[in-house]
Amino acid sequence: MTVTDRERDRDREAAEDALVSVRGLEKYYESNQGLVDRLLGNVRRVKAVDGVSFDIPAGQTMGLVGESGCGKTTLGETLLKLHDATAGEIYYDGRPITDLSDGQFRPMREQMQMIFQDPHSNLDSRMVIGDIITEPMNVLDVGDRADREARAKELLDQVGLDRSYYDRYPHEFSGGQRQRVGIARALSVDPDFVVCDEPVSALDVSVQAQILELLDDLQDEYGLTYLFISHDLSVVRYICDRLAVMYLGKIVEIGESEDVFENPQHPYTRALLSAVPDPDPAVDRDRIFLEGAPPSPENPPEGCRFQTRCPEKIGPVCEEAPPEFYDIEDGHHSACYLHDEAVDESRSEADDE
Amino acid sequence: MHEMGEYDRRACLRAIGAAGAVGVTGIAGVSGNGGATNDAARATQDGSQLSYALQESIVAMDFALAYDFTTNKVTNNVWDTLVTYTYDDPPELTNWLASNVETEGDTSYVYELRDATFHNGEPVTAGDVKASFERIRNPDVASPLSWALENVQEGDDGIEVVDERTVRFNLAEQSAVWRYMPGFVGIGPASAMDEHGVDFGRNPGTTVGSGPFAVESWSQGNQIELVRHDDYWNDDLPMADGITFSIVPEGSSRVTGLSTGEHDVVGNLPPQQWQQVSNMGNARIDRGTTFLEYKLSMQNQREPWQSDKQLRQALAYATNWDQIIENVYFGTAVRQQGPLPQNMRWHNDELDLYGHDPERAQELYDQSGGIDRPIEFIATQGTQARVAVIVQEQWRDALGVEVNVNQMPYEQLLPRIENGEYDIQYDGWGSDYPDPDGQLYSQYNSEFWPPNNNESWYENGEVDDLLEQARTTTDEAEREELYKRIQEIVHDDVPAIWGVLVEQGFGVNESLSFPEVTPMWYWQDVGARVGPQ
Amino acid sequence: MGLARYVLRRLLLLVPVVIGATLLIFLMLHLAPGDPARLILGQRRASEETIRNIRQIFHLNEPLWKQYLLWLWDALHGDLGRSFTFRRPVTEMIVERYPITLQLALSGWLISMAVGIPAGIVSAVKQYTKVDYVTTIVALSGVSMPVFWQGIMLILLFSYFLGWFPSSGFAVDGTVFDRLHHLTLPAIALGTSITALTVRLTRSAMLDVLNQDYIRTARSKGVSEREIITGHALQNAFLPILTVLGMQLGLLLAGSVLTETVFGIGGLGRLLIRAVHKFDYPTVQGLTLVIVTVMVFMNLLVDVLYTFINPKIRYD
Amino acid sequence: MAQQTQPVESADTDDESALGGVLSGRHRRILSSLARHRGGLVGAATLVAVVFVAVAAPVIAPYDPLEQFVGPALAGPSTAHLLGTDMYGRDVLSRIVFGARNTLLLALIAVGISSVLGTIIGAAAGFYGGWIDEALMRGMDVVFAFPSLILAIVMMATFGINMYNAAFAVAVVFTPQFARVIRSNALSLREEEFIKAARTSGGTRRYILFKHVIPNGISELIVQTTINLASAILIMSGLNFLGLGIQPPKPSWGYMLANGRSYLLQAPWISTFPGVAIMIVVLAANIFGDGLRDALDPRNTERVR
Repeated sequence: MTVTDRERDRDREAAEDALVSVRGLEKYYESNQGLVDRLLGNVRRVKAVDGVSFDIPAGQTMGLVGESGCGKTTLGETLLKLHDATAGEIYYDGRPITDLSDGQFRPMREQMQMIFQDPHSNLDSRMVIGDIITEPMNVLDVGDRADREARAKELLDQVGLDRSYYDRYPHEFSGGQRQRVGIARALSVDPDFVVCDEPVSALDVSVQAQILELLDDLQDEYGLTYLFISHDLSVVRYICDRLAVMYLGKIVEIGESEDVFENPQHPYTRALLSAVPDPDPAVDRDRIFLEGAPPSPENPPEGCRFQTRCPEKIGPVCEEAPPEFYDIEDGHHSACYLHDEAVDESRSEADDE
Repeated sequence: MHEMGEYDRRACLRAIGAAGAVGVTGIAGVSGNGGATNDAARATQDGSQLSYALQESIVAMDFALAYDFTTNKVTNNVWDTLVTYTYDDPPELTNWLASNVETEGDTSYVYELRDATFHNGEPVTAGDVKASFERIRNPDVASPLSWALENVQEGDDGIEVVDERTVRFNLAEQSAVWRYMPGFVGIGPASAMDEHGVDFGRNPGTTVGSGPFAVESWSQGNQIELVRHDDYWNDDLPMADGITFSIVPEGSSRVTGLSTGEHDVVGNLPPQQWQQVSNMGNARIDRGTTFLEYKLSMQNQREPWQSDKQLRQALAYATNWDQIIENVYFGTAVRQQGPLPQNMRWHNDELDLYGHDPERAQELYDQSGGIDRPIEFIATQGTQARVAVIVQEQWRDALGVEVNVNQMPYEQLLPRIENGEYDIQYDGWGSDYPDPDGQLYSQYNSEFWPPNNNESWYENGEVDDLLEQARTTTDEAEREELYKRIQEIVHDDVPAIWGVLVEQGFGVNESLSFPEVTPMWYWQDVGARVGPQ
Repeated sequence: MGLARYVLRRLLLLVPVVIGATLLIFLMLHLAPGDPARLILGQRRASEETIRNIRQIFHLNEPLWKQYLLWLWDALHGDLGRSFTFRRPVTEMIVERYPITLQLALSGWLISMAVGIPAGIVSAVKQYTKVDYVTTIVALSGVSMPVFWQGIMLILLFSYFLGWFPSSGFAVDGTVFDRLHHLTLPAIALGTSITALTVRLTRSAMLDVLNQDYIRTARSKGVSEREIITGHALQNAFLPILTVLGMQLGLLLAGSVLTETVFGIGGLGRLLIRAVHKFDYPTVQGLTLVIVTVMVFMNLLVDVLYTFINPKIRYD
Repeated sequence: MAQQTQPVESADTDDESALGGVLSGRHRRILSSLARHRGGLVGAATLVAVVFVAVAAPVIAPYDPLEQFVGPALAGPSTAHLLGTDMYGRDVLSRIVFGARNTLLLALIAVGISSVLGTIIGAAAGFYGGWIDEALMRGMDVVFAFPSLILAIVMMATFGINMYNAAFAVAVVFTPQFARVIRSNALSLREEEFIKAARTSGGTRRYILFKHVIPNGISELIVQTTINLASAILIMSGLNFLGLGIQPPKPSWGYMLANGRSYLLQAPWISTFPGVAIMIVVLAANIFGDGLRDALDPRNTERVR
């Protein structure tokens, strides 16, 4: 059995276990697709998601962190087929969904929903709360009119809003309240999997905690599986079972949440973690500062994507080819040549000299 | 013409001398000349440059393309014709560039040229005459006047150069009307026509003629400047040193220009403004009745018109032309007496005219099959539409007949007429020569249905035969009888309701003499005969 | 994308627009009822032969697509065909007349700028005062009058009653003074119809600048109001004023058609109207090609100038 | 680095609750600032008055607008005929009053068609993007490349001269303007999260287009409509002037103006008063449009007149 065969078997196994599985997912954008631009060669490719694989077991929460612009929102939206994947495969409950047409995928939307980031744009200001919450049920034709209204009011209760808000307009509510409406909308069709795209990043810290708690409660109650996207590690730690760290369209480190937090392996993860204010001010940690801005995803660096800013860059090896994942411990992987024994040895030899 | 006008470049330059004075002098000139009450005598000062306002730009400075009331105003001054018309009413055919015209047998006409020169100094020869007529026949030129030469034998022998000063036209068949045809064809030099080919007279700078004026400059759409032809054979003409034609589409602007002295002569005045001009004090209207007749043409190949003479007659009696003359023409038209204009020879005075008689109309209408649908009246905006609106009301009042006025531009009216898709329309026709043939042949001959000019789609075999006879015989007495008979039949058939003969009026500065406005005014060199009184 | 590449891209984008526009006009004209050959000859009788010749001369017996391609091919070589009515090359007539329309449009535009920019500045500086209010209303009244009606009223007042200006015409080869004298009324009529736009854009551009922090700082430092307006604000208001030019071009061209008709000026506009009325296809096609090309190129020029002056704008 | 979160948790409910919850916050804001915009109000009031005149024309007009010789022809203003009579002795005032109907109706038809066409084209282009956008907007560019009056002139000559074709020509000419406004609006909406939410809810493109994209472009549409209403009246009067007008005897201001031109020197009232009427309506629509535009501009919410 070759390595690839073994990997493929392992992938399939994992994919069968997991509710959501992603294999080698790529999403490229092309700008300026007009005829003239093609003639002039003005078409630009942005590699927003570039070969990402992971699994989310049912009932768990997978965190996805990274700086803004690293492709995490695109990844989340691609999972829900808001974008067509360029390459790779997405499995839902063992079933490949990448190539499904919009029509074929439509029934699955009852199981896969999304909660959005911006409380000011996530609700159509021209619709009343009730219409907003019942929209997925209306569109997907779930239940009759009375059922939908009853369900929406029940959800209002559950997300901590008054039932009387049903007939009111979004502008009458605060950001936190709107976010609750967004949650109610996502849950209205009783999904199993919800992508939470920075659901609290635009909220006050005090409100953030309430919403996170709500999400947690709802997960318990409905047995939900979350993909929780955030740029804020402190938020993620609270809610996630597993964690993936993303940089410029690629996952650089993935593992159990605790493992990643306690034992970060990738230099980028370490840098991110060092920036999180520690709840215990007595612990003195060395903060790692990253220089410069992330390179443009249009024109990512050769080799390891992080090499241009990496404080622990080894040398030319980092510029040659993108590093593979290296197993750190069970289920904890990091994509960095630091973990390659051969490279590491040659480096220590060099150090010794 | 102006003592010192902003419109006379040379005079202005002469007057101001120094360039630095342009602003001041100019302004002084303006305030001196401007105003509705300025001195009317200004135009006569040195008898030099006439200012003449046209309604629209001319088509070309080419006699072969000159076939409209505007273009001919200009080209008639630039090209002489072999024969022309006297300034009498009725006008008589008279020799012009030709000093003598003889007939040889039934079908040959020989023209002898007088001693005349072109603007470029070359003498006018028989070869030039042949070249000019051949230009009208040239398919590449596609002249709208080509019909005038239809009866000339085809090929090189049709027009023969007999000698330097003599040219012979050989006709295909005997004709009573050929003699008028040379009145439409200007004579230009063969050399210039050879040099410029199709573009002769179409671009500024390609024009050479034999008329009283030569073209000095021509900016299409704006201005045409003509200067006296010093070697002109007729010593009495032209009366002015030059004419500047400007194009002024707005009727009220033309009147304004006349009142301020900007223009000396103004053509195509809307009738409603004639009174205005007469009241201005510094100008007058010189007017005359033309052959230009207007009538309500019914589509006689359509029902119910085709088979219901009483209906057509009823509508004729229901129409009150006096009201139309008063309210549309403001008294600048006269009632036409039957199918032939009464100012043309051999008019039949014995016909019982269809006057305004609502009772008779009702009587006839009751006898007729009537009409159970609205009548479609197609009309262009302006005079036609105004007439249509009045007729609509008259017929509704008199007979309860409904008329739908369908207004459209000329270029959409044209295909409707060609296809006979209308019930009624108001069309005009003016003969190109002072002979009943010019009026009747094209309008009541069934071979001349649209796109030709029988716009009432009239068909009567007897009339067809009589028209042909009258055209091909040269016996005057016989022709008179034939035309009177034709008028009788057509009048009784009433394919159209004959309306008015319009008057042509020119606004003329009080200080100027202006020739008699005759029914042939559009083929005459009106500009050359304008001058100080 | 660099500036050169941006310009190249925009130029290439213009090609389908210009071709589309000519195709649109071509189809519209040729689908209209009526036989062009008859329209050329007018209503008078014409022999069958003459009609055949006319068809031949103007390619009217070719299939429609071939007529279009022939026309397009010739147009690429600068030959816009021959006018039906005037029987002259259309290119020649356009070359002859465009200076007239250009002078009219330019003087109208200058009047609008000369009146509109100061008015806009005053309006902005005196924001929400009576002055601002009255300026806006007056400017809007100008744009609300049909331009031809205004022309008629000007003729009535200044030519007929006062006799200050000629009622119509254009002194084609007159002196500068002659031409100005003839152009004054038409230019006022045309200029008034676009001044409101100038005022509005100048005003809002000035307001944007006047509300910037550095202007407030300058004010608080005691820099005089006059210096603020001339020194800072006006310079920065230049960009929006440039954009007006692009927006006004179409209005100027359309306004010229009406103005030339009222004042009897033989420019391109009146040529177009006459050609439309006489169904002179080659002239209408040629003129629209020229007008559309001028429009798109002027807009491109304005955009390029805009990006050139203001490097903050991205090229896409 | 993780960026600092901006606390934005604050209720943005408006103070003015008088308008109730029927209108969304944005529209309420627009209305209330419009209510404080004096010019906009005057414009709106004038328009309402003109609409009233048009509707109540039979009651207001002293004479039948079509009846000839209710007075002497070409008579100047008098107590019997406040604005004089025309060449057929018809009462000019009555014709102006009835003319409001045709003038407004035609302008509304023109702007109505163009706003519907433009909205659908613009929304589809902006929302679908890709080749649909490319094709639609290049088509709009073609139409937009013509000065509007000039395209309308050629269209009138082609399709025949009657008042409905005039309205249609103007509609076609205006469509690109609407399409552009709506497209840019749709483009920005495409990235709005509530649109994404509708998509994750399984909403088809068409559902989203009609349920979310178009309704959210309504305010921009209204401003554009008001301003184009003014232009439509002007363009149609221009067409009338150029002889590409309306059929008689139905009065419209543009036609009256153009028709009275030949009598300008002896009966200036025939042309002058319809011109004044056009100017008043167009001015009112322009001022109202300006007011709306100001009201829509978020920068102006605090400093309305």
